[in-house]
Amino acid sequence: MNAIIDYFKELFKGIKTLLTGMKVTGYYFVHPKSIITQQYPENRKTLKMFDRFKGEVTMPHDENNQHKCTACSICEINCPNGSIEVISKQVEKADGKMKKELDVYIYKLSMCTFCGLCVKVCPQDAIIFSQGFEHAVFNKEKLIKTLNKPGSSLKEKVKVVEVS
Amino acid sequence: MKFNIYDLTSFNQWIDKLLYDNLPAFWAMIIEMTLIGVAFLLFYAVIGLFLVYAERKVCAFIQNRVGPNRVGPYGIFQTIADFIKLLMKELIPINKADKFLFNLAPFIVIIASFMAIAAIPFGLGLHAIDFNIGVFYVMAVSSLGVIGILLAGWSSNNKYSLIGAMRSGAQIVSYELSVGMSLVTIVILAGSMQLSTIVEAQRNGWFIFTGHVPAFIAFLVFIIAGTAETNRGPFDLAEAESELTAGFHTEYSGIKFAFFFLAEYMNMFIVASIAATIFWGGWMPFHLGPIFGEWTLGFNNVMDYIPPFFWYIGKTMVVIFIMMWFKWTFPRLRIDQLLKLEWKYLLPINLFNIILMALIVLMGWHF
Amino acid sequence: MEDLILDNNTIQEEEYIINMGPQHPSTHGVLRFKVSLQGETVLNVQPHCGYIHRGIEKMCEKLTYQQIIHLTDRMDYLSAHINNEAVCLLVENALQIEVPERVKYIRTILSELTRLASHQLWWCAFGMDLGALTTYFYGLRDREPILDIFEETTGARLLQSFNTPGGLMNDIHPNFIKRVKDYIVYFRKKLPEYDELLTGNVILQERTNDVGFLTLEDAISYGVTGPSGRASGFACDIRKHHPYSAYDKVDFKEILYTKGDTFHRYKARVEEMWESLKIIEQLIDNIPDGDYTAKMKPIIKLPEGEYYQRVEAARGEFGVYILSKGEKYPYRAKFRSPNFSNLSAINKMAAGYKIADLVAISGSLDLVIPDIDR
Amino acid sequence: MNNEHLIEKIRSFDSTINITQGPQYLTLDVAPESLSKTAFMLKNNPDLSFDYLFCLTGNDLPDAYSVVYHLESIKHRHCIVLTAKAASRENPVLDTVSNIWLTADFHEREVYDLIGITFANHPDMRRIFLDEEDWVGYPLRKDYTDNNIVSR
Repeated sequence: MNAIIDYFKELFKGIKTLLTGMKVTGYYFVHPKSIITQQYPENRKTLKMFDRFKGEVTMPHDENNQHKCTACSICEINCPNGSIEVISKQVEKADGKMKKELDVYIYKLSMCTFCGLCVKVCPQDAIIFSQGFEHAVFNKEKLIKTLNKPGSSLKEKVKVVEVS
Repeated sequence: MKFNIYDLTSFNQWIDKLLYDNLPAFWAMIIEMTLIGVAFLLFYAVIGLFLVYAERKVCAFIQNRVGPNRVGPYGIFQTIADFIKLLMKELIPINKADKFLFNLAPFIVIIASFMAIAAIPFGLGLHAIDFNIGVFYVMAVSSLGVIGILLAGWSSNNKYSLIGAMRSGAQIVSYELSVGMSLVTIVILAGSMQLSTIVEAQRNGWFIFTGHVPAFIAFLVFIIAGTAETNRGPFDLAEAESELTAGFHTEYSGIKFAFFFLAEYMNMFIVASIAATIFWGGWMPFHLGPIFGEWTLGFNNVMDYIPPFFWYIGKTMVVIFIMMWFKWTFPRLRIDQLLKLEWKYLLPINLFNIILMALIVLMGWHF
Repeated sequence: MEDLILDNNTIQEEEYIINMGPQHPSTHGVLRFKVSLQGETVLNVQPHCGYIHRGIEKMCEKLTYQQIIHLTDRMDYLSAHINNEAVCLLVENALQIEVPERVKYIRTILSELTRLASHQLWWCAFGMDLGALTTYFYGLRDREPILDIFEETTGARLLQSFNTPGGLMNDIHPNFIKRVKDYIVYFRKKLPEYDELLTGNVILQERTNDVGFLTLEDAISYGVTGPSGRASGFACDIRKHHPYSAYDKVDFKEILYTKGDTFHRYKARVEEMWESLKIIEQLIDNIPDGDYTAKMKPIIKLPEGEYYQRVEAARGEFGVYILSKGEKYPYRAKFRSPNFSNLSAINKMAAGYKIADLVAISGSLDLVIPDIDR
Repeated sequence: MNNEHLIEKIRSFDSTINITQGPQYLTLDVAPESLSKTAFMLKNNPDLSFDYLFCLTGNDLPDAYSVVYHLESIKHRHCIVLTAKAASRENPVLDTVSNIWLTADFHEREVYDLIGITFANHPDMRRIFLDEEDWVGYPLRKDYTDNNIVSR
């Protein structure tokens, strides 16, 4: 007799656990407000990334098309993947002195692992992370970016750090 | 018989008479068959597309998602887009497969479901074949699909497919018993195997109410066994994507895969239709029996204004929703547990239930 | 790939060999199991790994200690923060730098959030392995706020690289404490739902109970650590037995079971989520003021010698071994990844059970393939 | 058990063993021929019972290939490091400990794969990560070269 009671006990216990599970899914079925999907391309205007989000490395330029990079290439040394390449040039200044200046700042987004070391070590805060995250392009070459804008120059009154 | 505004019988008879009067009997028959065939094909396609869409939406809402919402308003054309995609996809030939059986398998699966749908009464006068062994026929035909699944698994020459097919075979052979037994319970109550008679017998209350306890048990067993027979979750061992990648249809692509896919949904529809017809009165509107008193007459008349076809579809959709709800809630069973559920629980309960029902019918304890 | 060609002499007549993976839904990545079957019963499982071997240990020999950290993210990507911490702790211990208390607290909170997120993802994936597809979305839904917390403070959702030797990259975001507190309240409400939906479910009970036993002796001998080991009674919680960061200041229970079957590995993880919540609750209100990093030289050179640091990652014990010759690059870096050892026990657990159980067992081990291959 | 007791205990079994105190753990230098014996003793002695091998590392040291075993006792909660240097540089061979600690099975295969130390009596001495047939050389050796290696 006990076996029969156990049989039914097991059966009803099983059914009860199944119904408990169905209660949870049923609850969400009738509560469409709990949907958390973000309608991505539509919400582009309102979608705001967090300030610290590491989207890609950029070099901010001010209104005079001037940046802060002194071409010290500390970022290049610190990058674990070799995704930064700083090419400098010697420019003759008005007072006749030769001075190192940034020629091209190449940033290979395709190789970047967003570890943040370059931004952290930059003594001039010349590079920052921007919040853009839509990196998809049709051509791999487009992921190799030049960060300094054409014709840009070094911002004055920035102490130049020489690295041997 | 009472006049019913939605009765299509006279319309059908008019077409029949028109054809036979104007054409030789042979051609009239051919045209009639073609007409019915085309109607079923259209119905089949529409229901298939709708069910895929419904499943995606239901599972999306259960899972806190929106579901398809890009193609058309609320994504209603999503399944059509999917279907076009499947049509255009390459049919990948399998080198070491048994070509003939490999190509035959999807057709067997889809024809089996096609044959079953023919015997289902959709409404008053919307009934293609009204066998006197309707229940028996539907059961027999709907279980033919397993042959297709076995063939698909075997002929693919893929180890996953073979395991999936074997599982499916074991599963359908066992659960066929429960499906049959639970229907037999109601056949005892109805006293007929003819689907039209069964529906008519529920004019004064659906069997699930008039047959009370045993009918309810039979309904539960039928839903569980029916879900198992359609290879749907939690009984989707034949596909079991986390174990067997895609089971028996691993090697199928394009439209052949679509056939399996469509057949699965149609089988679900058929099982739901049978459940609705046998237990919930099919197209029969919700009627209260005379035991509730005189006022029920008015209530019944109001109910009669809803066309029978909508009653039928509504009931079927409710059953389908329950089956979807199962699938999106439960984990999958293991093969031995699947068989244990059948042989240890469903079958003994079912046998006991038949005796109970026989007793109730004998003593007249039903409503 | 000689083993793809089956040698008829070595195979028993009744054996049926199938390859699970490298592309298979239940291996959670590119791992291959060579499974010998008899009917549906598993006779033998042979894991084949290395499909995404990237040579991280070799790469480390050419990178400075700061740069190594971002590679440890890419091993067990689900416990990225904890892996970072291991390298940082090793460097700090080797140089005998005392990091500020604030850093220790923040590291511990972030570690526990990482563990929580990892166990949530495991819960989703385990449900998927067993065929309960809805769990996946509920787990991910609850994991999302944690990733948002990470993103706000560390700037990345998954591979944070937030630790540096001596401290952190940045101070915590002003919203951090409030968000974490809100999240604890939220998740305490959602976690019972996990039990209702899956834990109590009779099908899950049947699928996982008495399946895939691992005895205590085997667990220790195979080095199966983390929740998987603790389900067998192996007291291997590094947080408890070799405390680091702020773990000596918090009160939590080491979840130990003795049965060692799949269900108890499941249960251990679910219970660990509660413990993680408890740890975070104890710390979040008491973060001391102070600096977010200790003073470090820009170029770190470890004194000559061998160093080892153990931490408790989400899947078990994560260890870093560094052999330094006094240069700024390590001479040899070795990572003891928990999954590699856990994987080695799979044959012991799965042999004799059904193929569906193999999926459940490998799911209950919570394998992360990049961590195995490194 | 503190370190002095450990040293005493180990010395009582093998007085020739070279024990040094590292920055973290006691380090035992074992001759390759007595590795298997020592390991067995460390595992099975009830006072030591080093039953948990938590890390096994192969090193390419300038003078020899060596293997480092990190051991812990779950019962006593003490740790120890065992190192063994393979005798020959051309054909480095060490005894397996996979019969003592089962986890060594995979870890030794990894060492064989990446450093190239062969473990005698290992049940399944195959490469674990790299391709058995067409991978030439052992990547973690210092003299390993490959066309695919790029330097920054």
